[in-house]
Amino acid sequence: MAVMTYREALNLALREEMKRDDRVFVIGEEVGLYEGAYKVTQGLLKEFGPQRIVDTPIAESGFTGVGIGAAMTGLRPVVEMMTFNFALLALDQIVNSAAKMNYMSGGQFNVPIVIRGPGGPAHQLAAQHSQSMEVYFYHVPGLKVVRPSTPADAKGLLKSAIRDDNPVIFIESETLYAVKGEVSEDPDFLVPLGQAVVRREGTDVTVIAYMGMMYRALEAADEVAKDGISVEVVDPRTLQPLDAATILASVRKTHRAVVIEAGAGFAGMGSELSAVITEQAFDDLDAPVERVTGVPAPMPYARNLERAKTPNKERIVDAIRRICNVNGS
Amino acid sequence: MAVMTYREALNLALREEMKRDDRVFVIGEEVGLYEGAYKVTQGLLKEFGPQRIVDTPIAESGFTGVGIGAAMTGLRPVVEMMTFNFALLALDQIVNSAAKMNYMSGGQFNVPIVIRGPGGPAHQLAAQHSQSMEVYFYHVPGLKVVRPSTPADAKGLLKSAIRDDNPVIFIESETLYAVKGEVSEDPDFLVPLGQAVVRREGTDVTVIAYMGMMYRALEAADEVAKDGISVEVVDPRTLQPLDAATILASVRKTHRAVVIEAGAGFAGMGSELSAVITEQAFDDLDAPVERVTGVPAPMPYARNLERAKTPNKERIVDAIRRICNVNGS
Amino acid sequence: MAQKTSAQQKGAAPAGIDAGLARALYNDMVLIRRFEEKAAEAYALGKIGGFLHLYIGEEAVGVGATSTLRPDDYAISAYREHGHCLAKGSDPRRAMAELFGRIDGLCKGKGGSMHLFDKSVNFLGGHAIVGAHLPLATGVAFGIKYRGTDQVIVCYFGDGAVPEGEFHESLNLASLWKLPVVYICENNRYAMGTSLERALAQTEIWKFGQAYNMPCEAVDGMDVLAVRDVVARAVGRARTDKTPTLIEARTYRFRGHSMRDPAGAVYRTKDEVEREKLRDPIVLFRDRALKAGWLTEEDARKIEKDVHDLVDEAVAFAEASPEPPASELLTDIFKES
Amino acid sequence: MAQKTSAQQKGAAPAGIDAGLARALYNDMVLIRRFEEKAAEAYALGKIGGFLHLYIGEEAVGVGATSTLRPDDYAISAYREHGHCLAKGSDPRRAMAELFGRIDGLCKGKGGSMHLFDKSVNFLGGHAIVGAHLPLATGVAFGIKYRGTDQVIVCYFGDGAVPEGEFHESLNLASLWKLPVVYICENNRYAMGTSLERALAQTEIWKFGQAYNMPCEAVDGMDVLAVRDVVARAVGRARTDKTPTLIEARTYRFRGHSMRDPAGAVYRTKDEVEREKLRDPIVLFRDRALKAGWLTEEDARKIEKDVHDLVDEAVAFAEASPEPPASELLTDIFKES
Ligand SMILES: Cc1ncc(C[n+]2csc(CCOP(=O)(O)OP(=O)(O)O)c2C)c(N)n1
Ligand SMILES: Cc1ncc(C[n+]2csc(CCOP(=O)(O)OP(=O)(O)O)c2C)c(N)n1
Ligand SMILES: [Mg+2]
Ligand SMILES: [Mg+2]
Repeated sequence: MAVMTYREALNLALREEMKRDDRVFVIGEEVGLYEGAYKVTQGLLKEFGPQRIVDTPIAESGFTGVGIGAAMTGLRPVVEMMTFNFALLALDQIVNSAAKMNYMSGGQFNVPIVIRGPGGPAHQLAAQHSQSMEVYFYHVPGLKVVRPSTPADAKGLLKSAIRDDNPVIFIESETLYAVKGEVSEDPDFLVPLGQAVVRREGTDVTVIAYMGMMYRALEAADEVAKDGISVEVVDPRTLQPLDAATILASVRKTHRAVVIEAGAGFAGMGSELSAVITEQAFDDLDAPVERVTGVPAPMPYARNLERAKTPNKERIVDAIRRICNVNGS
Repeated sequence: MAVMTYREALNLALREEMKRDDRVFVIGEEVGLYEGAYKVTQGLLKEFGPQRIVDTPIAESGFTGVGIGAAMTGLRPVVEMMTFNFALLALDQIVNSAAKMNYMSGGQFNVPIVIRGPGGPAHQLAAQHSQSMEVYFYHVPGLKVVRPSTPADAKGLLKSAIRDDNPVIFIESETLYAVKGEVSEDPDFLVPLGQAVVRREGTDVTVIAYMGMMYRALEAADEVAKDGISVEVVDPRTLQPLDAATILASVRKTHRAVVIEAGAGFAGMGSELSAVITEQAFDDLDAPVERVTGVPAPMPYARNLERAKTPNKERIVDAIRRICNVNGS
Repeated sequence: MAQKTSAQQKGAAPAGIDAGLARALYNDMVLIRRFEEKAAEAYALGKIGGFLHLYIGEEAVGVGATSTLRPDDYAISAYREHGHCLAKGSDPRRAMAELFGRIDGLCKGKGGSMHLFDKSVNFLGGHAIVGAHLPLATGVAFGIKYRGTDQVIVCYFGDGAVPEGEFHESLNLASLWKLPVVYICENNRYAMGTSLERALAQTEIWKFGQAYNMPCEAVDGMDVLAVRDVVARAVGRARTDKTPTLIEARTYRFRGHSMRDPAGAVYRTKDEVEREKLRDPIVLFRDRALKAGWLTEEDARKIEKDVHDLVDEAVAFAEASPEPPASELLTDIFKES
Repeated sequence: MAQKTSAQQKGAAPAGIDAGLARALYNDMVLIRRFEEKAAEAYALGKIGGFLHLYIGEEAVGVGATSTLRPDDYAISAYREHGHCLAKGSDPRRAMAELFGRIDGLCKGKGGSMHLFDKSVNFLGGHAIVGAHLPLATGVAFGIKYRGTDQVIVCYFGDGAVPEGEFHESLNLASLWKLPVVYICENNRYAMGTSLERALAQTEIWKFGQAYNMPCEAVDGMDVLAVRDVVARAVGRARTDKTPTLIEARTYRFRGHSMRDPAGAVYRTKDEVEREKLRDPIVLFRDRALKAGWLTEEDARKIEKDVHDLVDEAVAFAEASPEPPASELLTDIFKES
């Protein structure tokens, strides 16, 4: 165990997997000489050379397709999206080539590729650079989707993603790269895809949240603990496949669920969680599932508007109190 | 009133709006000389000439961007996607240019564009040509999304979409082009965006469905009527903005809801409807909302598998019976 | 079996041409032609669904190109790929069964006409988004170089893919990184109903190679030997020094865009089609081979008969093959490790 | 106000150059330089957030190009657009307020540095997806032709946009349809940390025009008069016969890619940067104008002083402007009819 940043944990995962398996390579904009726009690939060019740390021109569709072609024929690329916003330019490749290849070839050509990079709102990056991108992916049959909230998960899940034989969309966050935490240095440490985790145990209400929202949920849990509300916080970690069992077990215990989502909220993860929980645990619910989502607007640049766009601790606290029928203090 | 096909209704809407407003033009692959891959633009080149019916090379991002640029500066383009599957190649333009332009310019540049074409499963077109594409759009703030189920709606909604000052995603269906119905020939006939419609009145359960699924729902309603179950069928018509009021009014009356979706179902329209209904009408519900969705797989080519992929009358009947606690006959 | 006589496996020196090679080339072209004629019949009978795009008229390109490849080389194509797949050595029975949507099809009936894949012969599909397989081909070439083998990949696409951004992105990357890929544009002058002149500001497609510092040339795509020559040089460059090439093969489709556009008559004249049919690549080669003495009339007839039998067998095989079981709907979404 | 002396509004004959034009060109370049120096200061103080990409060193391109335009012509750019926006005539106070995220900003504070838009001067943004505004520019040109006016649009983009597919799609469409657009590639030799040689198989960017049958040429982007000349010819062609042009303006950014890459020192040498700074376009033009007698030392000083005052005023204006009210979060998502 060592304390390291989320960024270092990702870096370590890449290094370990590249050492372990020489089919693994990293490709993307500025991953080599520049060591990554967010320095996730720091030191890798020096360690592994330009054949395995491949700088590309700005051509997302092209280099993502290159990764897919290489994966079809035996390699295990890790494609970096400088930020996930740019993945829209490669979406056809991801959806129509990567996700469907194994199926439409009748199982002949699987695509073991990881597409990773930061996504979601950051700091005043405005409309085109602040999108919650997972919403484009988790509904696509054939894709796995990961959103790791902690340094340990960042490492363990990235390693599992690289070892997975299927396309994995792995969305980090600019706002978490500097977060520190305990991380195993064991090269065999993995966090399996498809397993949620209980971040905090509680008895009165289950809050489901990931990434920055997970931290806001923990803060909210601290806050409402003062009112005597005991909050359980569940982090799905992998959105596809979704570990509904862990989430449902928690809700069956607490009888209340609040789902948090940074994105705009229409037909998003919150909608799916709300639907699944209601279907599977209807009789256990003491109240309808509450959704706390981003405001349905593009991301504004101005700092005050940006703050108001994304759910914050206060809005989560309000939702918890509302669902627990406790009025604000 | 005249009886015409869905295809003819669309064609008429285009003709009327082009006559009414010379800023309206049609651009896309094969819309002119070939008169449309699905003949929706039949006769338009002859009537309006090549300046207003613009054939493009295969360059979805390019010609969609052309439409957006033209719309920013005062024209009102109707961009045809030969099929909506290809819109993935233009998704960045749609999301990052069209949907956000008015917002990020502080209201200076709105984008009155319609992007239309067929989408969804058709007849053995296999994995890359059979996607339920609305799922890529309705969560994007700044876009309106229409799915017109009948010839009258096809006409009335397309005209409203063209007159709207914002980007409208208008997804038709190969499987409905030949469907016939009564359509007003009044050039002032409009169906406003954002209004759902009750297709069939009933008292025991509300089924929410659009496009082909709406027809399957009507068939299912006929079937279960034999068991004495009275089904109300609501067609949202516009998915964004969603007319939750009409849907909720129906559910508050019937106390039960079944939502149907051709797509894979994870965080789709069904999830959103389920979540909204549960939140807003929790105390009115006698049972959790049932979702009937496509199987979460890419679309297989083989006819038998293709049939099994998409919800059919039987699956809808089963869901209705289940939610009404009636065992199969 | 097609593999038996496949030109690909002969590996004859590109320069020379002998009876064996001539037989193989002729066989493969006739096989593709016959296969598709029968597929068209089956389509008309409703035994094949979806879209069916015939390669009829363009056989010399795929056959000439493949004749320069080794079995361990790769090929990849768009949705008009029956010919490329068969030329690469796929079993026509399994290819036909795929068109019929049956479990013995190359992809267990899950791919269909537009998505033929055959790992056993390194045929990488069957892609139906115009232009999208060019980056894939580039990536396969990247993989070859990464692994340090001397394979190459041939990538077929239509003139309609040239205006797409992925054409440009791919050529730039392949040339920048020096990857062993041969891009073969099958310029049949139309993308559906859109003629070249209405799609490209500059219609000499081969010249786009110059914009990427890439060797490039045009070739008569109705002449199987000419194609073979040009592609052989390109494959040689790719194999020995990882130089990519852009080839424009000028060809023509005798049929409509797909079976749903049977005539293809709106956007081109009947005269034009008739004139082009006079340059049928199979007839041209047959005549030339007879004249040169590479084939006798008897050889040619024998090949034709054998191919007819083989294709009849393929149809029978496809008809006899069962539909995929319902469980197949949910298999292969992910590869289970 | 910048508009008062804007080169754009002078409309002087491209061939001739007089004191008025020289003053306008000098004014605009100095304004952009000073505006950004102050913006950089404000960024360091945390008054501007997000990304801030400075145009310092490249001013001659935007100013030279804009000096050939009419007010009713359009311009569009990427995220390094402060210079293009100011040259086109935007009020520096409102531009600065936008950078500060304030309600009096050009976009009410909702766009920010990367998304400046100003309808009053036909400046169409401010786009932060590399390459994505090339189709938009093409569409604006389409609209001009459709409406039958004689406007033109100038589209600025970086060398980094050239490998993107949309570059190719746009140039092909513009040339195919003969649209009045002038594409100006500001080749500053780097896309973030990626040098031209590592991004393009063929690095003479202007030559890509040939692949689309489009007039194309390269120009010294540090020489405002040279830029003016080349762009004037292109604008003339666009205006009179709807011919698009590709121009490669060779320039250099003196600062890092953005304020978050202040040094820009990993991927280029200090020597290189210092050498390039010797060709500062503002210094070059000042010297030349003094030598030619278009400006006196006094004129130049006066301009510098006025600009400094104007920019100070812009900063004060921005600081004084309130944050947008909370209600702005939900306005402008849709235009209400
Ligand atoms: C991205 C995309 N856009 C549109 C289509 C619809 N489409 C299918 S084939 C075709 C024409 C392609 O022509 P070309 O590349 O010349 O190939 P050919 O059919 O002539 O062999 C079009 C427009 C598609 N499949 N993919
Ligand atoms: C599609 C896309 N990919 C990546 C980025 C991240 N990015 C922002 S600027 C930039 C470099 C662009 O360089 P260039 O076009 O040369 O413009 P310059 O910054 O030199 O003016 C990159 C990679 C982006 N904004 N959009
Ligand atoms: Mg063609
Ligand atoms: Mg640059």
